[in-house]
Amino acid sequence: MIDVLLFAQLQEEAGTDKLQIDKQSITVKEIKRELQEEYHLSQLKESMVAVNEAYALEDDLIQTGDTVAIIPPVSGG
Amino acid sequence: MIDVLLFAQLQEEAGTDKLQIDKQSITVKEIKRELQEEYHLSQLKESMVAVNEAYALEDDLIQTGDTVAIIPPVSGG
Amino acid sequence: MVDKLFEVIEEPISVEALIKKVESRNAGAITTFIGTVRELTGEKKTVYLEYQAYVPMAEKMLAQIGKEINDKWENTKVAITHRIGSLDITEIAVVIAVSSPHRKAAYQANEYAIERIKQIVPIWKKERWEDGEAWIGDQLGNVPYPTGKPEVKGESDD
Amino acid sequence: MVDKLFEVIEEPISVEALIKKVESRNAGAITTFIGTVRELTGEKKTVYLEYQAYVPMAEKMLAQIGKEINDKWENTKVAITHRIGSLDITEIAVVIAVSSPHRKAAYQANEYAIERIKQIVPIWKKERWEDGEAWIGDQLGNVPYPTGKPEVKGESDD
Repeated sequence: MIDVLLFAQLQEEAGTDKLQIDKQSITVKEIKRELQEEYHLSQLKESMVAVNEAYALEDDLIQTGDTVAIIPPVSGG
Repeated sequence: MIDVLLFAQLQEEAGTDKLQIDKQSITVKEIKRELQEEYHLSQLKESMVAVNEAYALEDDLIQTGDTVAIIPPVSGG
Repeated sequence: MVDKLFEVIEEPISVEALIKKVESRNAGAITTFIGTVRELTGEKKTVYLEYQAYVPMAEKMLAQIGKEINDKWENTKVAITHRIGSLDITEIAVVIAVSSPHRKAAYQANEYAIERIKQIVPIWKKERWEDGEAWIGDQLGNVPYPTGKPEVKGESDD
Repeated sequence: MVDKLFEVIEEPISVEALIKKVESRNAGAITTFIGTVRELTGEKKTVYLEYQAYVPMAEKMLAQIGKEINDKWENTKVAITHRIGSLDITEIAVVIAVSSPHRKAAYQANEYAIERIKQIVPIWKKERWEDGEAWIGDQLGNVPYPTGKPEVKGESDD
């Protein structure tokens, strides 16, 4: 099981701040596609993905037990 | 009578923070020469002169009643 | 209690407290940047802002920015606090404090920090106007950089 | 009592008070510069500093710097306080606060202010070391400019 945290716009679109994806492993690229197809989230193309609180690259592998966060363009400061 | 205020190094050299020059009028350039000759103050070449709290040019005329200040290189901040 | 140099909090930020965190006998200069909620952006009137963060990762990224600064500018000390939740006009959203033996580094490192915050720290702002609201993202479509040098853009909007 | 935006005082400076003076509904950024007494300059160990000012003229020159900034950067607000008398290591000698709608101007204007202070404001510093003391002047032999643009030098010593 992989926890996926959502923030800002994505959180409002999904109606929740956390999804669970029932996979043993999946790449960053694949998880983005899955979120787009299953939940019709916007902004996935321009979003970064963090795995266990560190930015990940498109081909990085996510494992069960990892915490994933979808990071749309930030606007702090 | 023209009051001349001294600060920092110049004040210590002269042993006072204020001199009086008994003139009706004198230029900035002349007052610097006078202070050098009479009081042997250092730093006069690199000092600015303020008349009534505003920087003056070498040829500006100082009149009796004016307050003059000798401003050696500043080091605030 | 050990002072946290990099934090995301819900309470008002004390500028004095941040200054204290970077004080040093070898500092000749301390710069602070205080980001406040501005009423007007172009013609649009903001009523209030709401900030949300991925808190544990945001604090890690702030600490990373601090480390980048220490590597780039010798003998600097850095503290950054970002506030989240609902903020009114003139309230403080972020404070960056940098101390350095020399003033040039204190200015440069401070400006570097705010540019980096706008690139890599997972914090989002929702603007609430009189006639609506929206989460704000980078309008240029840039994505934040996981590592590497920031692309310092020109005049931005806040 | 009306707050003085530009002053020379003998008491400790409150950074918070200066920030308050420049707050504005249209400010998105406030920068502060805090000049502190540093212990080491090269190999030399400072025990304390003493500042002297030609107070009325110094306050006029600080106000002039504020005006120059308002002319150069739109919608900025500026407050500057310089302390005089005897200051220990880490004590604050000067605080400059600048608010602006945009952060770039807040940084630039603030740095402009400290460069100008070092050129035109009649304030002098005496350094007291373990083995002596001296009034500090500009080692390059430059004289302050009564008007005109500052010559912004590179890294200076404080």
